[in-house]
Amino acid sequence: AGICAVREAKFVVAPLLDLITKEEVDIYEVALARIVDAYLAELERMDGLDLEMATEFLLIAATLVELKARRLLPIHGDVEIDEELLFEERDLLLARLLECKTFKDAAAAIERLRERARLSVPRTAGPEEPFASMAPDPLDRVTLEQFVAAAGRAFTPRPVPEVSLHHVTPIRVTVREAIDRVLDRLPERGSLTFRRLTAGARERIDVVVTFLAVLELYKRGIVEIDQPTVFGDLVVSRAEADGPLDLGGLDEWDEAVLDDEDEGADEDDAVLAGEFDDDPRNDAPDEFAAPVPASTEAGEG
Amino acid sequence: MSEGHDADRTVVRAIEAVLMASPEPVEASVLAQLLELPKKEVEAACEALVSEYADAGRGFVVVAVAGGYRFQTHPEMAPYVERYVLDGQQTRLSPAALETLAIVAYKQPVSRAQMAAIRGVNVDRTVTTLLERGYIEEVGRDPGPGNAVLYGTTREFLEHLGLDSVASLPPLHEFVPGAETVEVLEKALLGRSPSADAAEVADTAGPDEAGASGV
Amino acid sequence: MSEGHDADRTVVRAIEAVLMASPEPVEASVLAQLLELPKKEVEAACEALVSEYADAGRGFVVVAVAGGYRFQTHPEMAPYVERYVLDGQQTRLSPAALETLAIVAYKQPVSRAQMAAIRGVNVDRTVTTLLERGYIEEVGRDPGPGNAVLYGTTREFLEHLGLDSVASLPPLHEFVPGAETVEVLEKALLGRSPSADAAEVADTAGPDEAGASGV
Repeated sequence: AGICAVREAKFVVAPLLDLITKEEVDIYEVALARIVDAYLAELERMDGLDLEMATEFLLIAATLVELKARRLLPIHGDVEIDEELLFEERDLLLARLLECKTFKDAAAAIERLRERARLSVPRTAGPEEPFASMAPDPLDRVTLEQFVAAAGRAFTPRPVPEVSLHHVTPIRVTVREAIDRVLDRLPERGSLTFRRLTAGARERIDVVVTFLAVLELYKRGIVEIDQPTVFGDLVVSRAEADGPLDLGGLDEWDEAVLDDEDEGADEDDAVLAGEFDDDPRNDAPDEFAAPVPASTEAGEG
Repeated sequence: MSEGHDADRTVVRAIEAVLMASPEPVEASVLAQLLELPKKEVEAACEALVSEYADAGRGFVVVAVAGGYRFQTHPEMAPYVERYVLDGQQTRLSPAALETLAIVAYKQPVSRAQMAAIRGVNVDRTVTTLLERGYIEEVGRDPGPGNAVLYGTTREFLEHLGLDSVASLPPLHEFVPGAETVEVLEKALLGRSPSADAAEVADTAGPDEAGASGV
Repeated sequence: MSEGHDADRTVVRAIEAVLMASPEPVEASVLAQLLELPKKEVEAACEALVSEYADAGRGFVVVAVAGGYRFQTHPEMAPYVERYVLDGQQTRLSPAALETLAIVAYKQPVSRAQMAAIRGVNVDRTVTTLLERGYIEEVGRDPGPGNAVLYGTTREFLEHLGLDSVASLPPLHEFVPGAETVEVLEKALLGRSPSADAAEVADTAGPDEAGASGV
């Protein structure tokens, strides 16, 4: 099981990371067959087919095929927008890889803490006599009501863990909410750096989505983006003619919503609710759960 | 010796005695109640004990763990203690379980679906393992539809890691991949940049993100 | 400092560490074996520790007891230790232990696998705790394959809760969705029972269910 576990961990985050970092693969140029070959080779090295690993295999393979296919599809309409979307798509995948890597490294840190803690053994002997027999029985502190309540908890049905279907579009931070937030923070006159806009972002994905929001607003002519110096801060300001805000097309843009009301979608509400509570626009009926565009065409709407 | 000094000594000795008699870490508030002293005062006395034993060159130390204080063996004595305590060798956690544990530790309260979203795979098996080990527990229900079970880390988790609280975990932003990794990944994923503008934007996105996630 | 002094310090520190880690008094011969030193030498070091702590004015002492050595609270600190122990804070039953105990109380006789199926996690550790406390005991063997040990509650358990018999436990139906739901749930859970003997659970679940609803 140990060997299996090591491989498994490598398999979860590393496949794409390794492929990219070790072989410097540009997934848009490498033959898809080569990627699949690499995975098949990995699968063959495993002693038996493990469901978790097989799932992971499918996930990564599907993501790669999706990206590759996108690249190969004929481009209709506005080329610029299409490329922007491609960029967004890649950025989301990048964000996901980085998040994986972050927790992989955090896990290593936790293991180091465990190793260090293992060097010490806590005192657990407890009180010696006569104190030991003075201790009241813990059950004496429990009332019959509390005991029956515990029984109630014990026999309450636990939800059977469902099979997760979120593999393909796992990131659920809504661009619309980010747009609202950007507009809230942006002064009527004057400008704000992107850095300031994302100050307080708790996670990388928040920054990515804020960036997408700024791009979307730019595309709609609502904001201007300027970068005074190379590699300098992006400066965001309101466009001169600030017309009525129309986010209609966004509904389509965010079409890749997982329509089941699952716990993943709830996450958004839970995580973001505090931030947007005072924002009436947050009550918009059409909440979307996934920012990943369903197709390249969707973004043009 | 002044009376004040004697009183101080008694406080220290009483704390030591209670820590010695307790099978688990003792909270400062419990000690404060026992000694009928302000919690702040007791905490200061405990912290003084922690530093006193850290430098005393004895076989044991006092540490702040899981919200309380306890005696434990000095890490330098590990070779001797290991030989004596046979069940000291804890079975290792699989890398998959460790990663899931890290997600729970940093993102609690968190649902299985949220963990799965980050790890990209089903986490049911690892969650079961972590529950069995007592590292995580149910901490509530998501108020939204589905009422997903939310998980958090346990007191035992803190004790196993020798941490006082979850807040003493190294901050997550320390693990956000460095610019180099981001660059390598970006390069590979972006391929040829969609347009010159976008490329420039991409260049600045990296540092911006790093700065923001440090907040 | 001479090398000899350092070696002496290490011996003292190692002894302290082992005494600190041990739940019971440690015999000098065991310490001697651990340290690979003559028993006489180790005994002398232990006796030195006994007198050192007797005069150190700390909250604890080292004593020779039951053929071994151990740390224990300083007699002068007895009032504090007594208050702490009487308070009983340190001997609280965990929610997990209480829930498992409730399962045994309402579904006895019941196997570990059945408890695990209901709680959704492995219960071995909790069962051990409950056995040690004398709240539950073995009451028989499952006649089916595997011959799993079946557990029931003890007289002591009833006394602590102030009950005459198990029959006086308040009926559960008021608090749970009903036996059928529980049965359906259990069946659903059996497939992913953390314990290996799921088959045994399947075999006994039926009759047990009937037994429980008769309570």
